[in-house]
Amino acid sequence: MRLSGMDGKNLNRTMTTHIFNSRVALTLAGLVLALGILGCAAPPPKFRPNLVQAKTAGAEKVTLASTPEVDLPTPDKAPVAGGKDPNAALEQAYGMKLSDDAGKAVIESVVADKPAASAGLMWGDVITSINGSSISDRPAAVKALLEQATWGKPMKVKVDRQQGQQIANLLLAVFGTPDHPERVSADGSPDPTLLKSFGFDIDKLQVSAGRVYSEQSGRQHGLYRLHCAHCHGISGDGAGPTAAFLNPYPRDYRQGKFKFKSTLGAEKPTHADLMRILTDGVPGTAMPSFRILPENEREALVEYVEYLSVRGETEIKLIDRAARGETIPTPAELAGGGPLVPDAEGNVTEPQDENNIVAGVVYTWRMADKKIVAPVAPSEEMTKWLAGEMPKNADGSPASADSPAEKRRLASLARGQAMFYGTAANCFSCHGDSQLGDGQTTDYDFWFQWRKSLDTKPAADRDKVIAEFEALGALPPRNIKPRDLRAGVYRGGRRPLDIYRRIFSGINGTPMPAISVLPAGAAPDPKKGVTTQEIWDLVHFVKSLPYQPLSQPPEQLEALREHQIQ
Amino acid sequence: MSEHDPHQHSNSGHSDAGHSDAGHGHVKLEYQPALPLSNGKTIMWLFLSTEIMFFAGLIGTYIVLRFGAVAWPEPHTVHLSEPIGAFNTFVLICSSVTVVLALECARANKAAAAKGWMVLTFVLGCVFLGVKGYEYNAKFSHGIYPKLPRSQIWEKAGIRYVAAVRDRLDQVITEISTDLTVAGGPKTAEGRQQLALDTQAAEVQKKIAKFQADLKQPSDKTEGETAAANALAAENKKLDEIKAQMPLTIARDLKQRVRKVELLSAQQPALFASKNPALPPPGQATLDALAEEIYPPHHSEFTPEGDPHAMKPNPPEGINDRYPWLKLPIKISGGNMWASTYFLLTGFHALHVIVGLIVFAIMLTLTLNASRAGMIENIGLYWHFVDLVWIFLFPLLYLF
Amino acid sequence: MGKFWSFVFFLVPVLGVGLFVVAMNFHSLPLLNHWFPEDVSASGHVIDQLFMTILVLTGVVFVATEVCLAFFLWRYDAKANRDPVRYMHGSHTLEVVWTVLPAATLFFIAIYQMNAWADAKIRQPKDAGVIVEVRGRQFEWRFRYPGPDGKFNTPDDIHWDTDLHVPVDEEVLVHLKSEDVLHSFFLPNMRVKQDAVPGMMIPVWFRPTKIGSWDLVCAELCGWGHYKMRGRITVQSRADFDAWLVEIANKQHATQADATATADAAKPAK
Amino acid sequence: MSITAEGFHAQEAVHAHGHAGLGKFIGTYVFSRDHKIIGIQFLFSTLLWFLIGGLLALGVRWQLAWPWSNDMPLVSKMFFAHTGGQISPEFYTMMFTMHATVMIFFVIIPILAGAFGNYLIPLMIGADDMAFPTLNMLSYWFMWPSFLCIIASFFVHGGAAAAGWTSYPTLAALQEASPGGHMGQTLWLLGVTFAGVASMLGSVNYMTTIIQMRAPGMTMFRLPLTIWAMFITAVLQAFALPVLTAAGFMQLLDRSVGTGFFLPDGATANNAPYATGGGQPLLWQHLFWFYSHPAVYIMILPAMGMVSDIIACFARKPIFGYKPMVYSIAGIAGLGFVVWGHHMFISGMNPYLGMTFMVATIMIALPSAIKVFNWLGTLWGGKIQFTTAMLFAVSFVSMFIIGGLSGIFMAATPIDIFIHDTYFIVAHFHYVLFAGTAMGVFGSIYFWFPKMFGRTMNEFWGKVHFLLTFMFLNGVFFPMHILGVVGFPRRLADPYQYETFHHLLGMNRFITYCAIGMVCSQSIFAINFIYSIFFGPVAGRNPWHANSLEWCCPSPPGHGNFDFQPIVYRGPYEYGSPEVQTDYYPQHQPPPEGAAPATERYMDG
Repeated sequence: MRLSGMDGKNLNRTMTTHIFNSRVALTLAGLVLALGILGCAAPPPKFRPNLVQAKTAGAEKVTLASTPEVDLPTPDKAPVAGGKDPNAALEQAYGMKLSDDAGKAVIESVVADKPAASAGLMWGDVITSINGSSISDRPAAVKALLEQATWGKPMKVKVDRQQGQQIANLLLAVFGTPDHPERVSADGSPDPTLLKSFGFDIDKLQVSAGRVYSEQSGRQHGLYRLHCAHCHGISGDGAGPTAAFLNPYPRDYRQGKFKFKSTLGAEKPTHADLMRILTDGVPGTAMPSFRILPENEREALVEYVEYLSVRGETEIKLIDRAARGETIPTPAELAGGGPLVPDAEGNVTEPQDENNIVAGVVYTWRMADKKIVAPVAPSEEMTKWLAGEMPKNADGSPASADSPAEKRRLASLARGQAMFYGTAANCFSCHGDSQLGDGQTTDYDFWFQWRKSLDTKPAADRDKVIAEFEALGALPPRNIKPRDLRAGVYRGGRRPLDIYRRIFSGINGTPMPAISVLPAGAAPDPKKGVTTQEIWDLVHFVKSLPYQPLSQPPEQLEALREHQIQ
Repeated sequence: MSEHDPHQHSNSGHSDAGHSDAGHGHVKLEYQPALPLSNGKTIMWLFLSTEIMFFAGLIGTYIVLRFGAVAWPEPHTVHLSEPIGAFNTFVLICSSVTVVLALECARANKAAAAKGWMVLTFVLGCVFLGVKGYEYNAKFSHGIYPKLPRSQIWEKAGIRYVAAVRDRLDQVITEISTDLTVAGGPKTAEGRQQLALDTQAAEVQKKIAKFQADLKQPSDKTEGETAAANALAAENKKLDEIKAQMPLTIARDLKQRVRKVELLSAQQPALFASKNPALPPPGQATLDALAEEIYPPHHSEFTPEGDPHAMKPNPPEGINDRYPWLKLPIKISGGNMWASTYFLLTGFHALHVIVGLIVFAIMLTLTLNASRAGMIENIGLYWHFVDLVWIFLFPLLYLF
Repeated sequence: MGKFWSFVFFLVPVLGVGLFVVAMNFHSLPLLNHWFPEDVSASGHVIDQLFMTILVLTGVVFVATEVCLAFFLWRYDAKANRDPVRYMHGSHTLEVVWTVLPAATLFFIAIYQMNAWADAKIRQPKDAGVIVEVRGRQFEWRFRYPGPDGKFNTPDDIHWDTDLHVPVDEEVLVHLKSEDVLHSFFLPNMRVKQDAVPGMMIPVWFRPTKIGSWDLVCAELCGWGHYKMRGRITVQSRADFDAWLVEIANKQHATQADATATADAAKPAK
Repeated sequence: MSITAEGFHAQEAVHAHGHAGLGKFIGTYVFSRDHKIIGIQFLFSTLLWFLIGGLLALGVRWQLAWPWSNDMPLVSKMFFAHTGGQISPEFYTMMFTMHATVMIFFVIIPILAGAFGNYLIPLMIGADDMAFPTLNMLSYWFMWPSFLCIIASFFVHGGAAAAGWTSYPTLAALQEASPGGHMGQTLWLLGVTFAGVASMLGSVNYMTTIIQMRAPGMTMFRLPLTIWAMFITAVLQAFALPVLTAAGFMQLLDRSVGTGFFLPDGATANNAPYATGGGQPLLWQHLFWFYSHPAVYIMILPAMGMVSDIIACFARKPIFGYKPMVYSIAGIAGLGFVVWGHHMFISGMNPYLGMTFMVATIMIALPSAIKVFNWLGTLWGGKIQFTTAMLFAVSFVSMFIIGGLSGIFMAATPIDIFIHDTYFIVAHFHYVLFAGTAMGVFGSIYFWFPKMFGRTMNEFWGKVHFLLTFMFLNGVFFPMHILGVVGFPRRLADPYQYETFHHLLGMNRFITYCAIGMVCSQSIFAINFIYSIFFGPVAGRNPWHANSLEWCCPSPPGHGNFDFQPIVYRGPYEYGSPEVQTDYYPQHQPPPEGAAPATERYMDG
């Protein structure tokens, strides 16, 4: 220890040095930590607002009322009805009833065409003031309405109408939450009977919903969160955390519009259609094939997607009504109209009351099986062409262009092409006269129709509206690009049947229209429409495009590269 | 031990460069250097060796990509001129010589002469950059540069290439027509040019109408008639000249022609006849042939059957040469990779030249006597390195 | 404390070897199936055997060096060791021995494996029973069989995804491609793995020997949905395979709706 | 040579600076050009990043133990409330990408070369500072843009880089291909480039210093192995890193300008065709691994050197085979340049190249083996003192054996077909980098702490820290070998969806428990470290009775390091020499009067 003798003397100085050293280091440390904390304290990523607050993914933006004030007309003289319950008198005088909900004066019901209804009061409104004096509970309201009223003169009634909350409560009363897809009874216990009466399989919904875990037996729960929620969002709004990065955006089930299905036009898809999408995926999108999931899990997921779609569509309809100032149904009305379990022939009764929104939506789903597009059978030869079988000579060599069989094939292609450019089908105006999908590039999907209406506005206004929509949870709008028919990727499936259906009934929610088909027996008129048999020629033409030499350059490059690798 | 006296432990001159900040009064330490170099020169050599690896990475990339490519353009296809490149090489070599002369003068303590040589080096460096800039401009004006989201350069004339040409033409037409309808006159040079030409053409046409009217009227003098006829002919010629300058017209023509090609490309005579009865039947016309008619290729195409590296050069002419402002997509086999590597290599080399010039500029503010010889030597080493890199780049990019 | 620390370091080889022995004996609990997945290919056993060879070689070195280390710590603990320090700077002989011996072993290991590598990646089989194009894309596997004409990129190609079907006991030749980013075609049970690179076609081959269905894994990071890119390989008898091929070809070329379809579409959609 | 206490003016100078206003303060301590302060700045920065990297790793482990659970601590509530607390898969991808990036570029490389390289090189070779102090300062401050880029990347649109630390194109080179592939990936590239510039500035400076500024008598073969390792590391950095920088620039251009170096023709990204290319995705891998394989040695060689010094010191015995140790370091570095292809056996590279790379790779095990045998030789016949530093150093050897041997599996091409990109490789490189380097670094901190801060760390809690870390790290990383043998792939957010790997959940939970334990036990270190800076027992100049030059300076050394001119008479490992009474024999201590002239003792071997 010869060297350490001096350390004591220098200790104070060295300590100063290293304390400063460490102070410097600690300052740096603090800086990094501060940045880190700043990062942690930064506001979390935008919450997607509850659909109840604003409908953004649809075609418009709506605002819901919160505290309107109305002029309530009074009858000329006091009501005669009496008794212990003042509701009889209220009903007679105003056509409404009050309930005592948590001490507040809540309107329990309104009768159509009576003063309350014509003044715009609605079920669920909480009366907060009458003629300027504030109302705290039901007796106060009754007193003001029946005892202090000046008969014949209208009175100013202010109500607290949290429509957003009302709608949320309504949904809860029918659908539960997406995590717990069953109605919660008054006593808090789950009550699956209502959803069952609409034909939902509660068991399937339950394995799909909620958090991810496996039972001891290996049964997987939370299937939807495991496989779907990253893109399609917890409530099926098509805006999961990953959605913004996908091209195209994932489907928003709440709109009830599905693209690739077997049914006509705007009809709902069948259960089998959704199964097919889930099993095969959607080529050319981020939707992968879930073929290797067990069939029961896929079934459960499809059932759950139907549930989310019905729930979402109901929500949108309720919001529409509220925004238009119409009466929101009561829970009982909303849940009415059932049961909608198909009978032996697959028929369900159509609900008549327009307040039975859920039943109305479910009905469209249950009827989808009746609206399937079944194409006319193509000729035997056409079937072969569509399957890629070329006309052959007897010895198996490809038939020459002037052989009758090949001539017929070429003629079919020519007919298809003529339709492609023709006025009835008018395919080329979008898909481009070179079939590269570049005929138009400025149109929008249905859920960005709000964006389309901004096209004519000055850029600054446009940006402001877009920002508003995005703040409400809408994804940044994108143009919809027509399919590049030479790429050989078919989102709705590559079966001739699929392409036929796309042409025949269009693609729901997109600018792709249904072809105009001539009525049976009508005289051929290429300007007015095509016959169903001719659609097959068009299918034949579309299916042949990826294999034309013109479509091939990338493949040739690839061939060269392969050559190099070897 | 008197560590206050820095002269007692003479610093042996080896660590001076890095220790200009010494002077806290601590012990001046003695060292046992392994190399007979100053620290500054040692670190410069080490730095240059890392630079060698940097350029080795870049040049290696070039070699790998070039010889792995299916096709590679000829130099003049991409407007590369060997004489200009050679001239630049010469300029850079000269600047290496002048920097050595500056060092010699500084060592001999001839500060003025050293500065003279240094100025010359600086000027030569600037000339090199100027020529480089001229060359870059030539590329840009022909549409050769990397571009997001999609390159301007197409590898092959195919239906997608023609679609891109058409898209660009549509875009030009939209741009110009919007521009012409904007209140307050055209905003772009093309728009103004178009408007000026339109005005001129209108005036000329007025004159023509007047002359034609003159010609129709009975006249006394045959001389006058001849003069009017001559004037009409002159004005007609002028009008033709103006029309020849009208880019919009050309763009529209092109568009129509491209559309014809599109229809032909459908390879369906039946449709062709139904939609365009006025046009002759397509016969053997292929898309490529028509695309070439619209836009003569800069070289012959490779074919899957043939040797991809064997290419016959064609004269580099086309619509983009005549009307560069149209900025049409161009078609060069291997052109994308060529542009990527060319701008990468020459760009990083030019960055090094710029750094060298900055250092030279700083040196020019100093008196370049013997005490600065070390500095001049170090920057000279760097400059030789930059020169050496160019000596590799020139043949790689221009000659092979 | 020296004894304690030597014991701690002695535990390393004991527990290490122990874990491997327990895992290797894959019929036993608690590490049931914590070893190579079942080998169902003709050449997978080569890789397994190579692995075992190297495991034994390295295991011996591992145990020897770790035990030496623990022993030295125990023996030469300053508190217990009364012997003087061996003041020495090394031994030329020892250095030569422990350079040459490992060098020879390592070189042997390297040469020993060349053949297996060549079989796996270089000697492409000439008698492939089925050729299938496998394309990776974000985030699924897409397959293409050449169809009746035996050529790719014709209208009769048979497209399929996710579940690769191949016949048993025949060489399967995969043309591996990628549409967008890097993927990796990993069949744990066939001991096959190959990256799929965009812009390249890479041949991969294997010969399944057992009928059944196994995982097809993407083993190269391909983006956020990498974990989603699951596939299966289904090995069938030749007859089943052919029947399956016909079945999906028919499905793919379907022009008629399924039996459930009832609506008459011939009437205009009004 | 006399040693005087008075007149060590450096101390006074520094002391004075401390009171001369903020400007002076910043000049002296923040933008300091003193290698020691820069070293300590590096140390603190890297330890902080170590914490961040560790937390990211815990996030990854949490997902693997409880996939898609709703209650990942902190993260669930803060970022994923709108998905019911379930993290998104791209977040998982970002976590492992950033874990690797932070650990490699901001922890291991800067703590070895930046912190210990800076602190030890001038002290151990007898210099008053680096050859270029300003350059040295810049090399630290160039880390800051890099730090900021990486921090910022978490908060930009799309989040941080999510293409793995290898940043393979086309995933990384295409903006559309991954969520983090927007701004985050660009920031990542910028960050790595800045870190590269910092390393390059450091490495040429280290080389110049070591070549030119050794004390009289300090021949190359009298350098401590730490310095040899730092020197070779600097060489590796100087020659390998520029290639990565070049490649990084190219990827940056691909992303932002539209070049196509790594983008092939005719592919798509996110269902849209992307800019036409003609480039080669594999080229990036070649360029990347040309740097990143040597980088593996950059990440272990300095630790090897430091561990050698610690082992010799606490075995009280000369290092066994000094020259073979030096040659093997050089051998590892030399071979390190020609083995990068073993990362690419199944990448689609020409399979014949695979054979060549396999031979080179397998041969690189040889110098590593020589080092292990020499460490064992050093322990043999010594008088081993079980200090905390020694325990960490010995555990380095013990763990490096595992990491080295498992490397042979990967080097064997046919086996690599199966275990490539599985947890076997994860186990392998964590054994080398965590169980190896990080343990070596902990040992070095315990060993050189007295020199850095003038006080010693608490030995008891140091040993508790060691024991817990050692147990838990083996609990974390050893079972990963078994996972790898099953084929369990890396980088999967949810591997259990595969039938083959479904049953591995239990073992992964075990690993995660151990990982949590491991991270928690580091708090013992953190408390010990910070407490000891202020309140640890005061250490003398040479608390460990070690030989090399740094131990003859005051603790901590003042500006200028040496209060006398050191002259070196012998190598650094003369422990137990019969020439002197003590069991150590410092390098600068003149031989006793009449002793035989110093002979070169390291020629054998």
